Amino acid sequence: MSVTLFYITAVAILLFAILSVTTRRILRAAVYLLFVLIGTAAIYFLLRYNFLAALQLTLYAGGIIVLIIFSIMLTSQMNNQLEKPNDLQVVLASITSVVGVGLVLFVILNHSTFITQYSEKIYHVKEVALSLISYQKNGYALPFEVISVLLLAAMVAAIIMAKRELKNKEQ
Amino acid sequence: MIQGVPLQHILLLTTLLFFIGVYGFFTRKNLFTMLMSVELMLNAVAINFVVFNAYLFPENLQGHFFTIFIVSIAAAEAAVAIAIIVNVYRNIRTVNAERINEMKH
Amino acid sequence: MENWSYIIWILIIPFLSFLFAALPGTKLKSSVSGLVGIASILSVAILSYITAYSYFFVSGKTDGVFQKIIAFNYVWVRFSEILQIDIGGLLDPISVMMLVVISTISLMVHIYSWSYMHGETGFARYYAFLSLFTFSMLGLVLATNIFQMYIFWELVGVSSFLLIGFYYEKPSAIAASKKAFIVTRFADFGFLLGILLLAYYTNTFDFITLTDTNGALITSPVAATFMGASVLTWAMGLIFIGGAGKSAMFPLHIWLPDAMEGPTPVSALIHAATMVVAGVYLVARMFPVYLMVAPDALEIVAYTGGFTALFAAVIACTQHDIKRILAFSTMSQIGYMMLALGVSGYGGEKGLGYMASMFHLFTHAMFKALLFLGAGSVIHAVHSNLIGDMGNLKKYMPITHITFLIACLAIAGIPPFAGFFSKDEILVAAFEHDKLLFSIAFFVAGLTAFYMFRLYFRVFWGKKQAYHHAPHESPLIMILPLILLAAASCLTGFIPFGKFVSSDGKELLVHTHWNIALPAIGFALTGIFTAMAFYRKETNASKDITNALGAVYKWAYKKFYLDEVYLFVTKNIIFNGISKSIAWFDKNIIDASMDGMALVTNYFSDKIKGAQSGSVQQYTWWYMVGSIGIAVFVLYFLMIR
Amino acid sequence: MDILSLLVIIPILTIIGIVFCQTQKQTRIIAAIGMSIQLLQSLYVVWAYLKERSLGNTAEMVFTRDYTWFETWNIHYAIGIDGISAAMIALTGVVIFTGIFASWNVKDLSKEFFISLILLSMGVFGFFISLDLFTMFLFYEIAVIPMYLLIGIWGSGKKEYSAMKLTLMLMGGSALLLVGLLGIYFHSAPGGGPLTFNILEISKIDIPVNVQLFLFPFTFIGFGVLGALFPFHTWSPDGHASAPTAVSMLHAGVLMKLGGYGCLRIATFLLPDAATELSTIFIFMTGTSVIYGALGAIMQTDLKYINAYSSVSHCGLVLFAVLMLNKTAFNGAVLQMLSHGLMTALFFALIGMIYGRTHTRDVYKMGGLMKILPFLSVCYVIAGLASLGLPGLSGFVAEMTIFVGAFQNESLFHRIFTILAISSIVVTAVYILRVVGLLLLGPVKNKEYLSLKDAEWHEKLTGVVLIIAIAIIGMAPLWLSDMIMDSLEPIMQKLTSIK
Repeated sequence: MSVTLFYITAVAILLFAILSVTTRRILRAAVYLLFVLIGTAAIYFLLRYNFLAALQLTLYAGGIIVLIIFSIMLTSQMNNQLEKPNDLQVVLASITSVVGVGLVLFVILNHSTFITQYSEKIYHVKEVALSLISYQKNGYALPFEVISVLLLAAMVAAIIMAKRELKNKEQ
Repeated sequence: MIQGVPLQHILLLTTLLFFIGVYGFFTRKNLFTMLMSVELMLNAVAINFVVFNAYLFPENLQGHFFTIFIVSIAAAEAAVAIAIIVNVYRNIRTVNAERINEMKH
Repeated sequence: MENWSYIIWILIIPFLSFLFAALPGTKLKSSVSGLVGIASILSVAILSYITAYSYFFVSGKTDGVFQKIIAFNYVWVRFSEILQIDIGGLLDPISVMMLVVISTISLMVHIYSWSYMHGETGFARYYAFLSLFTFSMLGLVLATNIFQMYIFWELVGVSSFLLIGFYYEKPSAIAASKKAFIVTRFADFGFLLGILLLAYYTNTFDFITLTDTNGALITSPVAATFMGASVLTWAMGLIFIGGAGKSAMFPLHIWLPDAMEGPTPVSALIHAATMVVAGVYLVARMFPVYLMVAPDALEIVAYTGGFTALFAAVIACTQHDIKRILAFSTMSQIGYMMLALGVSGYGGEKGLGYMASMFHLFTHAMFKALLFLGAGSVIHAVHSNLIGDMGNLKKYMPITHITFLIACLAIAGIPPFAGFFSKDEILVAAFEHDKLLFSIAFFVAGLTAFYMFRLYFRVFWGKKQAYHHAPHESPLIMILPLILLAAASCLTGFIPFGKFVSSDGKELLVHTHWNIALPAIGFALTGIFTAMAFYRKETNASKDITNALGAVYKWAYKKFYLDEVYLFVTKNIIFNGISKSIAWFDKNIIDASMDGMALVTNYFSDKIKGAQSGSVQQYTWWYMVGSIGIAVFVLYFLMIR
Repeated sequence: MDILSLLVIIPILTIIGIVFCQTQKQTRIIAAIGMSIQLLQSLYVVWAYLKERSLGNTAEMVFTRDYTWFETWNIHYAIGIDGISAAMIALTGVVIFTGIFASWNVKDLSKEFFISLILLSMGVFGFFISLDLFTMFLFYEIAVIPMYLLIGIWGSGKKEYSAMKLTLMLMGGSALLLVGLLGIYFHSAPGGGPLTFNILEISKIDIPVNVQLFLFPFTFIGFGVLGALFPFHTWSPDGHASAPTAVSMLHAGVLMKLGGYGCLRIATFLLPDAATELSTIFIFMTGTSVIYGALGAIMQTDLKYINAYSSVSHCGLVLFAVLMLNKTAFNGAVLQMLSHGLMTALFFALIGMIYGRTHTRDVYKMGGLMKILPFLSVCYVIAGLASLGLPGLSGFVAEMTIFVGAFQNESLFHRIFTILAISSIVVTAVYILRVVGLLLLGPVKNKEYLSLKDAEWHEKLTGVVLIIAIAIIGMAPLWLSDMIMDSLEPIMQKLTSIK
């Protein structure tokens, strides 16, 4: 069951990813990206990382995509056809990607022995959250704080940029 | 882990996803679509973290948290990036990456 | 032993006079500097006479031999522990004799110039240069070592340059001064090489050490040879090149005729009586070395002298410029002196040539200075140098005429005038040594008489000229030196010169050799009468001869085209050939290759700066390629391991 | 305060003084006062040096001081002088003093001009007193860098090009030099122990011959570029032609001497084996530059180009003499540096003054200046005569000492090049007389020039001071050559010890 589901999800992710980078309508690209993100969430579900999956859905699929779509609208480009990439760019990018893929696959396939372990354990939100704010062993309080500061900084940055814009307008 | 799916297959998926992102980043000219390609790459990496966690060290949560952080950073990054893009657009009325080359030699 | 230290004032006084005239520039009244110049040279002359008297008659001799006395000596610069240049004063018969000659002629010229140069704008400058010249020339003859001689050698060169170019607004004067300086400079290059070579093998510059007949150089000369000749022959030959340049020997004579662009008194002083004989003096100074160590070089001296004497005499017959005729005559006479030195031996009767050369130098200085000053007087009167513009001047300028005639007789070698005695000794010396040189000398004696009297008759007799304003006799202050020098030309021949100057310092008894003198006088008279026949009255005879000689005459008139050859070599080969091509090479090859380096750098930087395209995608692409490359690289090494 | 450091401090104080000036007049007065003190100070240094020697101090260097300023690499501010440096200091003092007066009328940015000029001189003074290779190099760079600004801002003609060319080539030279100096540094303690930059200490040890052979070309060419070594001389004509008067004076008069001094004091002194072995190659180069520069000068038409090529020839003679590796030639090299420094400074000063009046440097456009500008013309003639080696002026003593020294080498190769070098005296006479003839003598070509005024007081001062210095060296060279000769003893010992 989950095997089939996984492969379907995987194919869907790849398909939408390809569509997302090749479509020439920007809004569609955003929507395809949304599907990719949802697919990713699905994989997290399959792995039974429910909290993560939820996070992925709300923050990523819900937050970021909406932000992107809004700003696309803000720059009023919705109906514009995107420019075609020039051939040289396509060729170079494809070669790079193919070589990269080949390289990584080469490494993965040569690395024959992954010692996989099986665990039935399901991490609940509470566990995850406790671990996140714990400063014991396996606690992530410090990175958590750092990330919070980062987010704060990002927020401040975004506000300042917007504000400077206002100032410019006033002038 | 997902019973019956070998780790390699998931890695194959993420690899492909990553390089699709790379391809997109190189071929797109619109800053938004470039940003989306970056999101694709970020996702590929995030999946990798989770998968390694789930397959190799299920008792620990490192990969899990890494992904959480990646998601939050991605959010912050997207917010700042979009603020920049919008600003750029307001200043020079374009979001085409090729025309934004003020920093040229 | 007398105290000779006052000799230094002979050098200091003219130098101070030079500074006095030169430093204030135009601020000082020019007559003041002129008077100071004359006064200083007068005191130098008196000092010289005192020196000569006390050297020759009082204390110069020890055991019948004239000693070489170092009057004063200061170290000027040290090259190494062994080699150093001294500035000093060496007294020996020839240097004392030269002191007398220089100060006398210089005094005459100073006095003469007072009137001759009157009213010139550069009057003070003129006297300054004259003082500088006198100083340098006196320093040259007093030199205790060959390097000091070189120093003053250069200084006389430069004063000659300055005086030739005195009329600095006249292009021909500038060209002449440049030519004189550069040609002699070229000769000095040889001189310097010779000095260096000599000093390298002997470790001394000192004349006394070098010419000591019992000294190391002469008793055991260096055996080293170069290209078949001993190095000392080379050295002495090179030194002679210096002398030849200063003394206008063939083929370095080309500057002397042009040097006549200078004021006439200057020609009398520098280019007739004193500076041009410096080469003779140099050879005489080094004579024992030439004779005993480098006889080959001495042979060259003799033949160069002989050839120049003939060569210049032939040219002199064809010239039309009074000063140039005299210049060529000077060359010819100096050739005589060189010849005499070249045929001389050392000691006693064998040293006759040496004595004769010095004697001729002495008498020649007197009558040649007289000739030039006389010519100056004539030029002053008719305002032209060309003998075609003159004629019948005996009517207008009686004193100049008489003195000029005396000088002509003296140079032609007619007894009892001075030239006869010295020339006779030269002929005798040549006769004993080398018949070829003797016949040249003999022939030149006749030729000299011819061209001098050609000049004389054309100027003072000849056709009646229509002058713009009648020429008049020069003022007394110009006449006075003429009379004095004429007296000297008459009387100096009777000086028993051998008593004072001889190759080894011992007394040499001189007597006239009538068996050689009589034919010589006869030949000279022939020359005179030929000239008289041609030029006393205006006739066509001279023109007929000229036409008959045709090309030969033209050759001689054009000075055998040597000037043109030199001009070709300097202008076409050195200037336009070498120098221009070096300038081109420097600009287009060397500089261009330096610029080329810069251009190549620029080119690449221009290419590389394309990488800074401002395109994010390009940067990322390179980043990606780079990381893939690094990954491949690392993997490759991991695999190998 | 020791008297040597004062040589560096006075320029700094002068610069500080200039910073507070308001007008051009104040600026130049402060500069003139500062540099007058500097001149007196540098003459005092020579006097004090001679006195110290006469008191029996036989140390290799006198007035030495030593402060560490960068301990990690053992870099010291080590100073001291011997006869050679004392002579060079006096030269620099005279040239910078006259340089100030030659640029008396600089109007634009005069403050910055004088600051750069004095900074340059400060570098030169520092260079000559340093005993530490690194400090020396530091001062060297201080001297070179302001040159760029001075030419680029206050120059004339294609000044940007020239400034760039000059600076780049000199920088290229100093890059080579740095390799050489660091190479010496890293071999300065063969038996272990701390490495040192101190010249005196390095001179006591023997650097391995193969290392020397590697380092010598770097050091020699590095300094040689500054000394206009063929074929690295091409910055000189362009640079001099574009530079303002005082800069040409300082550059040709003093800065080019840094090259000769370095070749003698560092390349030859510290790397004697290599100097002996490689001398033939470099004799070829320097001998070429002597005759090449002289011949190149003949057909030039720009006064400054003529002089620049003549500098190539004369400075080539300095390096040529250094390579002859004997005491007389070394002595001649130092004398030639002094002599050329003074007379070329005089030349450039006069050219600047003439240019300032006629606004052209083309010899064919001028003529007959002797009549209009007698003072300048007479000075020019004197400079010319000094340049062509007239006895009684400095050039003669220097050249003769070099020639006598060079003649001590007996091999045919040395002889040929010595004779070539000597033949330059003829060529020099040719081009000097050509210029004098075209420029000063003859009829006045351009009637406009008839209204020109002769030298002003500050120009006269410049000319007179330099001529007096030239005449002193030319007429009484004994004290100077003895002073230099004494100081050459260590170099000679080092050289003879390896033979």
